[in-house]
Amino acid sequence: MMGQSEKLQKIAAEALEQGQVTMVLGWCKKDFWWQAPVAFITDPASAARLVWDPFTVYNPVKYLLDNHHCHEKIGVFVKGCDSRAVNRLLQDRRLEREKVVLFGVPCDGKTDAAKIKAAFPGRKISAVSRVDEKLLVDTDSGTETLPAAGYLLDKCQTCRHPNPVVYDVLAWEKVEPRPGVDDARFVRVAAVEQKELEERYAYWLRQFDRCLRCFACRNVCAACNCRTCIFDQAEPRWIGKASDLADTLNYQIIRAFHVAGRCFECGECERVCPADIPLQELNRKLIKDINEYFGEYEAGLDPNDKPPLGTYRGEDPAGFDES
Amino acid sequence: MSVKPEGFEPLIVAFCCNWCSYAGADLAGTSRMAYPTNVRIIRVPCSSRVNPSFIIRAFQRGADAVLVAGCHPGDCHYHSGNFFTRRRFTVLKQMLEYMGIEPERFQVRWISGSEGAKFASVMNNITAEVKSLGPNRKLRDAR
Amino acid sequence: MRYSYYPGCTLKTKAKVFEDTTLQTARALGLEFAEVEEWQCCGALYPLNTEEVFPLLSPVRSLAQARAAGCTKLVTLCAGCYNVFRRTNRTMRSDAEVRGKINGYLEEDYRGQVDVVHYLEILKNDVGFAELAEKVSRRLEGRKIAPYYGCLLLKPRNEMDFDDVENPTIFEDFLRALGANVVEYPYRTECCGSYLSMANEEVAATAVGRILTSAFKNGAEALVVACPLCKYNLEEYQKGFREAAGSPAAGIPVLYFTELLAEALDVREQDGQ
Amino acid sequence: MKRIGVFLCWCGSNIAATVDIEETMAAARKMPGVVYVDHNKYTCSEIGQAMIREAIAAHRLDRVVIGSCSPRMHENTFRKTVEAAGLNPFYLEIANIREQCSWVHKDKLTATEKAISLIRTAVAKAARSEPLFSTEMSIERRALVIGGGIAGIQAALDIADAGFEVDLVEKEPSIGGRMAQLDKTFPTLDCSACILTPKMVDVAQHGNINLITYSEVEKVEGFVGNFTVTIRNRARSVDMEKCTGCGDCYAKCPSKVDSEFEMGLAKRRAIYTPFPQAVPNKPAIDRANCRYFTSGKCKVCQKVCPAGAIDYEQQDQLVEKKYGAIVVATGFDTHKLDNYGEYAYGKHPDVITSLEFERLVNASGPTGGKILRPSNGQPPKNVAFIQCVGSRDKAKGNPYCAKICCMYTAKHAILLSEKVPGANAFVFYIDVRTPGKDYEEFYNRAYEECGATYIRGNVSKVFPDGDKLVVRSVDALSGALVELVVDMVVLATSVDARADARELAQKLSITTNAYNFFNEAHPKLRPVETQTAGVFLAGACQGPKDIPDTVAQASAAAVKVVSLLNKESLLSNPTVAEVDIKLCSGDMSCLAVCPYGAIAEKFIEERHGREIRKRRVAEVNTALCQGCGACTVACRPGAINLKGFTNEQILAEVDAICL
Amino acid sequence: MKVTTDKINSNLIKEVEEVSGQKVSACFQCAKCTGGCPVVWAMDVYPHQILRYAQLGLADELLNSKTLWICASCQTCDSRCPREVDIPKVIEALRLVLLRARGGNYLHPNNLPARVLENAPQQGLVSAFRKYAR
Repeated sequence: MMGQSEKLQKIAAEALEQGQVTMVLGWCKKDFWWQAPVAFITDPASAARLVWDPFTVYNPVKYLLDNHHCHEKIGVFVKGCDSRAVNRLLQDRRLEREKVVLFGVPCDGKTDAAKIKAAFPGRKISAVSRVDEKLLVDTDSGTETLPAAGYLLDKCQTCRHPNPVVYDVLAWEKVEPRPGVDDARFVRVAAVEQKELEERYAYWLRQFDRCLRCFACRNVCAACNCRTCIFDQAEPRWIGKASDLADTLNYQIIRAFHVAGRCFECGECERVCPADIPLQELNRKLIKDINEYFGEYEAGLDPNDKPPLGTYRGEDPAGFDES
Repeated sequence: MSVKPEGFEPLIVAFCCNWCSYAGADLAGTSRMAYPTNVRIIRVPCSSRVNPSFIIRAFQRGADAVLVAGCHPGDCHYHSGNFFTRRRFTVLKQMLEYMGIEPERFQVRWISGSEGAKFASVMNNITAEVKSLGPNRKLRDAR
Repeated sequence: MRYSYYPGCTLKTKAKVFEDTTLQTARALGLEFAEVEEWQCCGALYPLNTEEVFPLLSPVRSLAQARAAGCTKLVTLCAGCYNVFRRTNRTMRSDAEVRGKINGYLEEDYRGQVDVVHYLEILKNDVGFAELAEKVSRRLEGRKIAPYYGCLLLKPRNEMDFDDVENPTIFEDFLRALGANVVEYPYRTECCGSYLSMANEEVAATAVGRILTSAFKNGAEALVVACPLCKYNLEEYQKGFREAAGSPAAGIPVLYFTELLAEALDVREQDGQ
Repeated sequence: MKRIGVFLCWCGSNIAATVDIEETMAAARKMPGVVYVDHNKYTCSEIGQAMIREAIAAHRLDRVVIGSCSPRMHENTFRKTVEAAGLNPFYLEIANIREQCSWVHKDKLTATEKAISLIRTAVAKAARSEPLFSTEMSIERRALVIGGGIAGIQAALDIADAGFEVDLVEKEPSIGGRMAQLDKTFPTLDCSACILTPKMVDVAQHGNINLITYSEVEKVEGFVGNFTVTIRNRARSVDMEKCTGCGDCYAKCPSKVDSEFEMGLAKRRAIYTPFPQAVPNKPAIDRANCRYFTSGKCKVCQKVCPAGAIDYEQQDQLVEKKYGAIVVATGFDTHKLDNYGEYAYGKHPDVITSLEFERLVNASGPTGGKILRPSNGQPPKNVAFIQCVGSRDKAKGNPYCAKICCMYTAKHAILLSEKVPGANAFVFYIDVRTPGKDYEEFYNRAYEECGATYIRGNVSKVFPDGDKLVVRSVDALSGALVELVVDMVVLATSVDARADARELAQKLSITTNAYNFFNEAHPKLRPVETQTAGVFLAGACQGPKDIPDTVAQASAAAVKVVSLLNKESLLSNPTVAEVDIKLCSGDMSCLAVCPYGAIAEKFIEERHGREIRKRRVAEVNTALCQGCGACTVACRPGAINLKGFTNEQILAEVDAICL
Repeated sequence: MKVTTDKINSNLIKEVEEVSGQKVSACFQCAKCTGGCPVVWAMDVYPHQILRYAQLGLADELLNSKTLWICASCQTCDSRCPREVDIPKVIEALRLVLLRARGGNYLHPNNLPARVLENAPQQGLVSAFRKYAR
């Protein structure tokens, strides 16, 4: 039986050979066992570099913004979350569907390297592979087995769409969402909501005080796809340049507002944050409120629908005193 | 809790749409309906012109409260502007509360051109509410 | 095709003939009806208030069993069971709160994955009335039969989605497939009095009288039903009705649709065989 | 650095009594960019305005701030003042220190403090103001009227009488619309045809009206004063030039189909005019039902036509025309009764709709004006009229009131008593609504003089019983159950928007309400305008209404059109949105929130090394933009800005207030 | 029968709306429910009157009404109601309020005729006891 990596390699090689695409974006292995960076494959022979392993978490879709001009057609491997990024870009008219061939990869959740490392303190790990619901960890003192479910990235534990929502080819059979993901979706938001007002402000101050304004959250986000971000402009200057906490709050509030109704919950912002700021708690709060006030809406499922802040109903309720 | 200095006079920034709420403010004037001096109005064509960034900026620069006022839903001079206002600021308001900003600090109200009395009473209320909260330190520049 | 089959209490007792003819005809049509293993009474009525949730436990248990057995459809015969199951299933699909409560109690994860269908719907959609007509060996030629729908198959309008509430046609189409002459009469969807026959017999008797008179005036020689309670009422008060009015409308036989089907397919086994 | 002049108005004592002018002036002098400060008792007076003009010249001022009454009062006055001094009128900012300061505050100290703040804010905004210009646009002095019912006919006649050319587009072979189907009209009972057909003839004969029947609007481009409309002239298969309207063709045509005009109560031929008084009185071939077009054989009409006017080869033609204004008058559809099985419509021939009844009463209708039961051709003795069928029903029909049914049902009851002596009318109603001149009296007449029995109860079910109909209801007033045996049931069917209304709205960039009726620009103050300038509404396409209201609205729309076409040229609003294409990502979020269809996408070409790339950006049509600014907030990168209320200006105002 | 401010302002509507999940105040008294009710002739308070009484807070009249025990929940009325009020649910709510407040059951097995007990289908017996007893 063909391994999962081999399946991806075959799909990519065939698409390149047949001239269906001139480049394929997928994942490859480089220096570290815990990383599977995005690979740009342009000839069938290099397709063998492609892998599917516990760490193929990166979203290759945003790279299309830089590359779609140079190629007739690009093939992209997309997990559930990545496919919703495609819909995000399609809805934002930053991508044309005809210019991409989507190789859907049903995903059973990616592994959190930090959790693995923590499980083997002091031991050197050389490789981690996944067999069904088991992780095989090669360490300097032998191979260990871990249950995959216990070592998932946080973001994958609440993933409602592990299967690509849009694709041309499917690499293998679809998987079932993890049980309980629906209930888990807003648990953290509810926990913050439970706090007292002052406690909440203190909480967020604590979080954002760590913010370096490195903009990694923005740069990784497929919903943040403006050609020039409003925060990078000199005139008018929307936020101050110095690292004032008030400017940081301004940035974070407006960032969250700009993805309101558009965030498709991939959780990349939170994952890449070097300061571990729980940005999903903010993004999902907005999703929760939009659902409650304006009706259930899930971004990134249909590029032809209207984002909730770009439409209205006359009978909408208001979150303020309308008397 | 912030410390309330003696005789604290809050600064309130109000964004009023030209056709309804600004006209309502003018009517309060022509009807000589007194209200406190704490409010400063910025005239915008429509409440849908108000960018959340303006609101955060006002807090950053030292506003103790921000009000956005527009036509009642269905009466927008531009037909649908305030429907977008309603959605945008429903989201923003919940988010600010979630981040620990007192709900009184950011308010959205519908005030028509004929509601001079309502304009005055909204001003009275918001001033009183913010006075009792004390000066705003949240979201504010360190300088 | 394989269906989960929920018989319900009445089909196992007073309406044995309903079950017998159902299973006989299903077999003849190549339909596999696998009885839900540990079914309980469906409760007979769907709760009509916001406070009662636990009456749904029993139907959900059966539905979850059907799903576990790998069936995508659960078939019921009795209109009462059908009504309860259909509405329960709809609630389990659309109401997250109730779903959470029920699943929590049952330790299940049922979300309405199984479709609840009535045998008539299987005949219409899965077998096909045109195909059914071809399989009929003893056409009911010349038999003047009036379909009686009652309420539970059709209503509430937006929950049952069985047929047009005011002008349903599935029974008529079914009878035509069997070769019968369909009697049209306006009272075919008027209530027979339902459970009032337990406590307010005169009310039920009057309701029944109207239905029978209307059917008789339009030439009915028999009534066909899908509900044991309708059948009971229509038969029980026919007698009193006859005494009271001396109407010739009395003496109209009331049959389950499966009895006619068994006859037309010529698979009716006699009792004890 | 800008050279800003600040002028404070006393407004007599209105301002000066509460605001310390001296102190305010002193503060203003210290504001950044302010080079000159002055004051005046009444700035709006000629003396006051002259002072400003002189100061601009003397001190080379390039921005002006006036602290005075509300800009809603004198902004235009002072703009002209500034313009007269050679500055762009939008270099003016007004600080509202009267309505929003001196008149609402009593304490001089704090009021002065606030006035200073308001001046500072206005100075900050003025310092960032840019010159703005209106553009002048020519006007195409022709109007398009869509729909040839009474609304379209009235609008076309009024516009044409004012001296402008009008194209009247009607999708049927004849104009006339719904009103042509009616018999009498309430509350006067004058004959519908008698008052309508002369107007139809006027339309045909009017030198300024160009009648385009059997045609539909395909595409609308452009903006107020300059619309380009593509009209599809459907192939009529009859040469309009040659046809004399003799009628030989439809007398001989062998294929009969249900007549739409007669609501299916009579037949028409495949080649037909909808009704005898049709305008133009020239037939069209309904190709779907024509024997020649369906089977390739027949050609009877061609053989009998003495004028040689039959042309089977005709094709649909697309014609592009230019207009300055458009009136939409597309009327209504009657509600489909699929959800009302309880009334046995379609199950029993004697259950009919109100419009069918209208044809039965009509002297030119299928029964020659005799009210006869469709089942047996006998006059009915007892007739039940059921109101609100499909109206006021949020479960199965329209939640709104169709407005006309109460009155036409009263009319039907009266007509029944006149045409069938001794017949009884039973009207089942929920509420009887008769606001309108002489309407209540008309309704009174139905039950007082004409014997109609009004029963307050919605009919729940109609049971066919032999050749009779049993109507079951309750009289809610007495609490008595009602079971009537009648000969005929007339359903007061609700009024729906046209099935294709949404499609037409999209073409015109106008909006509809939840039930697809076109939206007026303001529910009270702009009832015939739409939010797209130059597009006006008349009649039931805007909402259910009766003939008097329809005609009033049509004339109102015509006045709006005429006053528009009378203008020399149009000046565009200068405070419009503007796209910075450097920043624009082309995601068109702005377009989604624009109520005027003023934003379109366009592709620009950019050089990247050797390669030329196309890029999508938004573009504002300044003729359509009304300057609300909703787009500026929808635009995340801030690429779309609103002139006169720019991001820079508003942020500066915020900063100045919070100083 | 008399309407008073106290009655109109009583908690009855609220309680009925809560238990039934139906908006009693949505009813505009078209009476289509009553017109089509197959057992209306046996009722003392008609379906549209049930809603009106509830709107006006006429608790005694409602709770003493025979109608509560006559309604067969056939749902003909709500399938035609233009205001989307599920009237059987309102009646059911009243029945529950009554059974709860006053205790006692409307129907007891001992009161059923032997003929009925013997012949009636289980479906009928179960339904009746679900409706008429706690």
